[in-house]
Formats: sequence, structure tokens, C-alpha cells
Amino acid sequence: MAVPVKPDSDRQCLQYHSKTVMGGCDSGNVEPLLHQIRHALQHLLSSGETTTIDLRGLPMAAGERERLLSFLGRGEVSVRLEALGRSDIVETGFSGVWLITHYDGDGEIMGRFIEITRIPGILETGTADLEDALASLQNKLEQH
Amino acid sequence: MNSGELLFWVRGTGLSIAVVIFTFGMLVRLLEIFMLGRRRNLAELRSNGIGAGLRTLIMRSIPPDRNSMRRSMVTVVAGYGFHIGLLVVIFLLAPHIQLFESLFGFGWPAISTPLVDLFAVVALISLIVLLWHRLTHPVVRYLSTPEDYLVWAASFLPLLSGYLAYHHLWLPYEWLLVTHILSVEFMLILFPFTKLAHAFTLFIARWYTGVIAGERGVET
Amino acid sequence: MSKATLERGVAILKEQINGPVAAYFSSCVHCGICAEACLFYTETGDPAYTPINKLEPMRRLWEQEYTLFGRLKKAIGLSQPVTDSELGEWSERVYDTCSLCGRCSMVCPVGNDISYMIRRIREGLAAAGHAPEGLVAASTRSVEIGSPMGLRLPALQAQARHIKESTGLDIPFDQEGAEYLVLLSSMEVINFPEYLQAIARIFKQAGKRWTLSSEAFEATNSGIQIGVSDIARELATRVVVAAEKLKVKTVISPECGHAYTAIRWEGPNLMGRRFPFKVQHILEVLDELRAAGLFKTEGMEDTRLTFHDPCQLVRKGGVIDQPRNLLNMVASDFVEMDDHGTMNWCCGAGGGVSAIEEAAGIKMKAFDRKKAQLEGLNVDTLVTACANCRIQLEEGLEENEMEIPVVGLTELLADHLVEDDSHD
Amino acid sequence: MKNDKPLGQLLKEQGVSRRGFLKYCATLASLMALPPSMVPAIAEALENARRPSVIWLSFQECTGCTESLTRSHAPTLEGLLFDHISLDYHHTLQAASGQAAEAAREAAMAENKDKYLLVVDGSIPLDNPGYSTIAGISNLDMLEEVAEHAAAIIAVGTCAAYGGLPHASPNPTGAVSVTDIIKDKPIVNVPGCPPIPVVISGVLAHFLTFGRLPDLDHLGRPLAFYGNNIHDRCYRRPFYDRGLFAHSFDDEGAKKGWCLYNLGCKGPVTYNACATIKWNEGTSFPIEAGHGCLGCSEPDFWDLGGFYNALPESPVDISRLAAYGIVGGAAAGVASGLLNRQKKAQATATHETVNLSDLKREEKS
Repeated sequence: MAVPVKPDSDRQCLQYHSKTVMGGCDSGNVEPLLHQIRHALQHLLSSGETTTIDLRGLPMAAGERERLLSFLGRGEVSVRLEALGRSDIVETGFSGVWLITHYDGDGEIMGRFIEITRIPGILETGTADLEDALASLQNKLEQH
Repeated sequence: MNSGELLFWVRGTGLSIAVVIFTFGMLVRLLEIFMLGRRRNLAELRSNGIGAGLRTLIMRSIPPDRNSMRRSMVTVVAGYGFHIGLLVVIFLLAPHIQLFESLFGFGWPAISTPLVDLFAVVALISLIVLLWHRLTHPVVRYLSTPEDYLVWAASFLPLLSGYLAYHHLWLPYEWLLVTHILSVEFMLILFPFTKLAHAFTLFIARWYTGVIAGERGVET
Repeated sequence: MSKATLERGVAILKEQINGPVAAYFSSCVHCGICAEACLFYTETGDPAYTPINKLEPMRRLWEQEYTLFGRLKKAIGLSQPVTDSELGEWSERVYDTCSLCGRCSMVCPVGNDISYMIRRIREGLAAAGHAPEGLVAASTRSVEIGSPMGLRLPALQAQARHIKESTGLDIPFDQEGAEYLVLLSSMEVINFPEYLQAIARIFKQAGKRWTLSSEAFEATNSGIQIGVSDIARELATRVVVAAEKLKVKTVISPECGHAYTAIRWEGPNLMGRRFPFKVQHILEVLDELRAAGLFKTEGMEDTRLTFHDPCQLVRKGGVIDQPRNLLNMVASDFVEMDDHGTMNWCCGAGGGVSAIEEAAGIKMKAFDRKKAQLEGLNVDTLVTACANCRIQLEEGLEENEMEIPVVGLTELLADHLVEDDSHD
Repeated sequence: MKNDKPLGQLLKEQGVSRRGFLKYCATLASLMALPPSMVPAIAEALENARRPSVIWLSFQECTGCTESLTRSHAPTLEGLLFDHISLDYHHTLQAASGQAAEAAREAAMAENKDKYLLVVDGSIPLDNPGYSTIAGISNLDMLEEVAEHAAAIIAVGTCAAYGGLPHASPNPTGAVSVTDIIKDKPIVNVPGCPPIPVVISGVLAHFLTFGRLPDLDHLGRPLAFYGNNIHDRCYRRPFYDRGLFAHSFDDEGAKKGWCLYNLGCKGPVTYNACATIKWNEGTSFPIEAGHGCLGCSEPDFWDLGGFYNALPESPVDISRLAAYGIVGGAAAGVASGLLNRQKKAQATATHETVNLSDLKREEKS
């Protein structure tokens, strides 16, 4: 995953602050976010309801997002979607915590979400697509 | 007038009016006191009174003894809370220091804003206690004039609006900032004409009292 | 013949307002702390007796006459002029319920010397004819007879003869070149003749030459209490003239509070000149003699005793350590009251209050403060150094059925004096 | 130009899959600062939405706003959006010119009467209509004409929203904002110099999705983007709270990335989304680049006391005024003091000695 890292600002921040679990210059948003993820996991287990967190709405200092991602780490599932540009759907080191990154055709990030779910909704095949698929398969078989 | 224009006005024209009235008025008041003067004491003095004057200048900031303090506990504790809180907020909050720096050409280090915030809360609570005391204590209620309540409000408003502005409560920040600066200007304008002037004249009062007593060999 | 009028009172108040007064009025924040230091408030709970409130007419006059903004306020009718009836109403607050004890001046957080101003507002009230009758009468006797209690010289001479007869001690009159001119308060002469005898004995032991003046033996000064500087000056002048005539080195103020203030601190300022002699309180003189080893005592009082500081000596006079030094010579069980020294509570009768008949009731009410102080202390004897305090203390104790004898410190010392006849 | 097919169908025809559409809706929701839980509702609304006609008028402006929008063009989200609106008139972007262009505008107006969106950038001069004209038509006339049958108006950029740079003192052209002229249409202001591109598209997307303008603040700005001030969302805010400030652009504080408040940052009084959305595809924003916020999304930001004066600083020379006050006060104080002394001296001079007899009052009969 090509995440642009800004080592310079990152280093500067780390040098002067060591306040949070992540260690580093921050907006103070990372730790609460991690706790929010923990609560969402609990909620998923107990009620089955999923949670989506939009990372765009959270102010983060340079380097902070990178530290968040490295904290979450990478798990065993990694899916690449090609629809209106690339999308990466990756299960983090914590099962059920997914990181979804949407890119546009130029490879610029359009949106980044953390989803706490058994399987991200966007991966499920929609009913309309199933119907189309059925029709299309039938059509192909009939042509044979 | 939108908030930006109003903010510009209070920071410029408004502040100008307030500062001119404040400096003009305070200087008139101080000169009026100094020019009335005090006749030379012809009695054989026990001391020239200067040491005693300086001592009283400082020592009057604390009650003379435990019993006196106990008798006026509410006023003493809330009085300290208010004055210390107010002084910390005025002189140790970063944006205020910035203002002083732009006025005097020099500044000093600020303390952490959340800490200043705590002092602001202390000052606000103290003021509320003092108002309650003024409304309920027979002596203070008896002494109180409309001016006392006006001055209370003039002291409370800058603190409250500053506190709300910092926490982004109630109104948009810039409106609170406008309210805050306006209320400070209101206070500056009231300053020379009300008991707010005590912030300056109390030093003259303490000095005179200390000197008068010191000449007689009494420590006050 | 001129008469008291509002106009004269206001004119005199204008004279009385000076820099300190202006600074004090500018600084008051109406906090009410001064009330808690005033026994006329603490014992009655009447907020009108709050010390700073006793100055309201003078405050308004200051604002209207001596501040730019006050003049504007007055011009547009925001500030009402001082009226005659207002001054009349304030008379009780300024005279009956203020003993000029100065305790409020000690606690004011902005440092206002409130009693300094009460002394001054009395000038205006007196000139406007609102001084209490009792004080007017005392002043009249002082000026016309020479003593506020109407005591004349023959009575004093009779007492001197009596001392000579009972002790063989000479009471010197009009001795030119004596070191000390001793002043008396008529209260002492009438109620506590032991005082005169005591100093005669002590001076004899100390080998000091002293004298009384037949022209000016009275130390008290009603002019100070009523607040008429012109009368105070006249009374002080008598003492100064006598002292200069007798060429004494030191004038001794007796066991009295305001007499000391009158001659020691106000005298030179009233007369507009320095004195060629020193003025000392008797306790100051005795403490000097003690320090120089000029008189000795024997035996100790073994009863538990405490000392009541006369306000004018501690807060207005700076005589604080001397009585304690002297008491330690003769007392083995000396205890201090909870509030003592510069923070002592007034007996309730100073500043002319004892001369005001209308104040008789409130004066006794004010004594409750002293009573409370004494109750916690369990003492057998109460010592003081002011005849006026002493009378109030005795009356108060009797009224409250407390059997504590009150003695003057000078007499107590004389009781333990080592008398060595070789001085004869 | 007219196209009545719903958006969902149009996208499908272009080969946009269901997943692609969902992704599009998710990013739209994010763009409009709507909670991710709203995505299904957005998807449904968009599927059935029809592309609107847009007429874009540029008055006294610098093209910066259009630049801002096109910098981030196809095939980004903005591109996608503009593919699906019908931009019928934009004299900078359109190929047509002269009479053909004006004809296109009039045609679009006629075809989509009361349904088209009007986007305006630039302020309108009122002093002399000749200051700015298009095809001989004054800006004021053109705005009034096009606005009359617009469904809604989007004032893009601080010039259109609040008068902008042309309105700056002394405002030589008498420039005013759209809201100063048009009073009877829903108007949304998207201020900024220039505005963040995704904010422009976000507002368009909102209109597309919900068929109405988003919720606005007291200055007519969409709350979704202008609801927070820069200061509150700034990553340097912790330094402010700790009292750590840069005092010049090259001091230790500046190097350490401390708060720029003292260097004139207007973040605390500026409402915009720069600190969260950032610029250049989310790369950075002025404060992150080491320069304080100028407050460009606020009315009259250039006239408010200087970009490099810290907020509490007064735009006037208070020290000098204080000196005047002191000098005047000294003069008046001495005068009053002398008057007082004279009054007191007079009272003393006329003092009649108070005798015993004076203590008695003349009894009034």
C-alpha cells in the first residue's frame, strides 16, 4: 500500500512530544479513535451491528495517520477492487477491523474509512448484480 | 455589521475610545488625590514611616490575624479566588500577553492554557459567591449601591465571555470574542469613575495608612 | 455671635478632606470587612454601624467637591448634596457608636484608615451643631473650668496633702527645671488617687525630679473627642505653655488613651510647631526607668492576670511592648487575651463615648465583646493603663456580675516597689 | 443538452458498476460531512436524480475559483460530478464564444426555466455598470436576468459571497456580493480565496442528492464545511493550549511547528474546512506549510487589521492613544487638582474659629 510518508515532519514531532500511546506529535485524535474502534468491536460482537468511521473528518497531524495505520498493522485479507479507480480493502492486524481506501483514476486518495464488520458491505454482491449475472450466464449458456 | 467588521471595530475604534477614557480618567483621579496631599507631621516621629508604608503596601494583601480572617471568611476566600484568578487570567494567558507585547513592546512567558482556564473558573465561581454574599449578608447588602452591582457585572462579563469564547460555548467564537473585548472596554471605561479605581488607589491608601501609623511606631 | 450651621460644617469638612481621605474613599469596595472589626457592629448586628458607612456624608462631599467626575455627577443631579438632617442622623453613628479605636483601620483590605476619617468628620458635625450634648458639656467644662469633669486645682491640692499625710511623700507643684511634668486625668484624680501616689513613690526611688503644674494638670482633651481642633488647640496650648514655663525635659501623659494622642501626636500639629520637650506616656517612662535599672520590684503577683490594651496606646500610639515588659517584672501568671496588642478589642467607651449619656446603653452592649474575651481566659485580675477604659471595665464587669478586679499598671508596679529609704 | 435519464442509469450506461457507485456514494457522503450510515440513502437518491443544468457567471474575479475547481479535474470525483451535470455556460471553460455562447446561455435558461442552478464567481460593481460587462451586458443586468428563473444560486468564492477583493477599502468599483443584490432566491455562499474544490462539488452533490441546498450558517455558508473554525480542527491546536508559539517565521518555535497565533494566524475566527479536507488532494494546508491562516473565507478578511498582526493586537496604535490619554489626563488632573487646592485654601482662609458657643445650634422657630 503506497502511503505517502512525510518523514521530516514526523521526526520533528516525535522529537518533542511523547504524550500518547502512539508517541508523537498529535491532534489528540488517535487515542480516542482507537478506543472508538475497541467499542465498535465489542458492539459488533454483542449486537452484530457494524460501524463505519470516516477518517477524513478527523484532523490529524502530519505523520499521525501513518502511525495509526502502522499501529493497526495488516492482517491476512487484502482485496483490491477496480471500480472507478482502485480501492484497497484490507483487514488490519485486528480481525474485523477493515481499512478501506478509495482511489480515483489518477491514484489520488478520495476517501479512507475504517469499517468494523465481518465483511465490508462493498464486497458483497448486490441483488441487481446477481440478477444481471444470472441473466448473463443464462444467455451465454443458451448461446452454446 | 458582520462579526468581522464588529471585531475590527472593537479591536480598533472601540479599544481606542476605552483606552483613552481609561488613561485620561485614571490620571485625573490619581492627580486629584496626590494634589490634595497631606500636611507634614510636626510631632516627634518614631520613624519616617517609609518602611512602614512599604510594609503596609504588601502586608494588607493578607488579613492581619486569624480571628479577623475567620470573621470574614467568605469575603477573604472568595476575594482571593477572584483576584488571583483574575490576575492569572489577565497576565498569564497567551493571547493577553500577545496584546501586552504589542502595546509595550515586551512580553513574558505564558502558562498552559488549560491551567489558565482553571483559574478563570475559580475567578468566576468566586465572583458568583461574592454576589451571593453581597445579596445576603446584612452588612454588604446594606452598603451596596447600584454601582456595586454594575461593577460586579463589569468584572464578571469579561471573564465569562472569555471563558465561553475559549470553550466555544453558546455563540460562535468571533461573536464571543467581540463580546469579550467589548466587555473589557466597558470595564476600562467604567474604571476611573467607579470603585474599580481601587486597583490603583489602594496602593496610595495603604501607603498613607502605613506611613501615618509608622510615624507613630505602629505596624499596620 | 456665630452659630453652628450646615454651611460651617460643610466648609470645615472641605478643610478636612486631604490626600489620604481622597485615596481612602477612592479605594473602598464595600466589602464589609470593617464591620467585623467594629464592636459596635459585632455586638448589635446593625449594619448601619459599619465603620465606612459612618463616613457617607463626607464621602459624598469629597466626590462632589474634589473629583472632576463627582462635580459632573452633581451638576446633572446624580448626586444629592449633603443636608443638615443627614448630618443630624449621622451624629449617632459618628459619636455614640465609634470609640475611634481604629480596629477597622487594621483590617481594611485596601488599607483605609477609617478612624482617621472619623476623627475628621467629627469636625464637620461639631461645626454644624450635631455634636452630642454630653461632649459639648465636657468641652465647656474643659475650657471654662480646666477639666472635663469640672475638677479644680484645690481638689488636686487637697489630694496632694492627703498623700503627704498618709505617706510623707511630697507632691511637687510648679517646680521649675524638673525633668518631668506629670499630667493627670481628672478621672484618675477623682476615681483612682492611687496613681498619683504610685508615681510619687516610683520617681522617688528612681531619683528623678518631677512636678505638677498648677496651671495645667489636666491631660485629657475634649477637643480631640468632640472633633473641634480649635478647642483642642486651646487645651493643648495650656499644657505646652506650662511645660515651657517650667522648662521640663519631658511631659508625661497619664494612664489615659486619648490624652496621649492629643498631646503626643496631635498637639504639635494643632499648634503648628514642634515642642522643645519630649512627650511620653507614663508606661514609656516606667519602661525606660526599668531598663536603666532605676527602680526595682520584689515579689510576684501569683494570681492569673491579663492586660487590656488601650486602643489609643497600641493602634494610635505605638506603646505596645512597654506594658508587657513591665508586667513581666511583677506577674508570674500573665496571659494574653485572644486578640491583643494592635488587634485588641476596645472597651467600648473610648473616643468620647463615655461622655455621651445617650450612649450609655450601647456602651454596655459593646462591652459584651470584652466580656467574651475575658470569659475564655479565666483570669483573677485585669490590668490596664487608661482610666477611661478602667471605669468602663469596672462598670461592665459589675453589670455582668463578673468579679474581676481592675487595676492600673502603674499602681501594680508601685505595690511591688522596693523602697530604699536612702533616697530621702 | 437536455437529458432526462436518472443519474444511476447514466452511470450504468457508462460502465460504472454497483460497487463503483457505492464507492462514489461513500466518498460523496464523506465529502458532505454526512455520517457513513447515510450512504444507502444517498445512493438511492442519486440513482433517481436527474442531471441539472448549470449556468456559471463570472464577474469581477480572477478565475482563481475556476482554477481551484479545475485543478482537481477529471477523472476525479469532481470530474465525475461535472460529467453528470450539464454545465451549459461557463465563459472560461466553454468552447463557444461571442454570440454563440450567449445563445447557449439563453437556450439553457429557456429550457430549464426555474430548474437550473446558477453559479456565480466574482463581485458585481455598482458604481458604474461599465466597469465590468460581458457581451455588452453589465454584470448587474446579467445577474438579475439569470437569477430570475434560477432554482438556486451558489456564490463561489469570497468575491461572489461577500464582495471579496474588489470590495476591499476603498472599494473603487462599488463592488457588492450576490446576496447584496438577489434577495428572493436560495443562495449558498462558498467563500474562500479560492474555496476548497471539494466544497464546491460537495454543495453541488448535495443539491443533486437532495434537490435542495444544504444547511447554512449565519453567513450563508454550508455548515457541513464551515461549521468549525480552523483553530479547533488544527493539528497545531495542542501547542496553543500549551502556550507554545512561534514568534517569527524562522525561530525555534516555527521550526518545531508550534502554533502560529502570534504570527497573525486567523484560524480562531475563520470558519472553513482547510484543516480537515486540506488542499491538493489532502496534501497540506497553509498552517501545515508554516503560514498562518489569512481568514479568506470570512467577510472583509483583508481589511481586518493585517495578516501578520496577532488576533488580540489592535489595528490601531494603542500606545500612542494611551499617551494622548495620559497627557490629557495629566492636564485635566492638574487643573482639577489646582481647583481643589484653591477650594480647600479658601475654606481654610475663611475658617472662623469654632468656639464653645458655636457648638450650639440656632434653634429654628
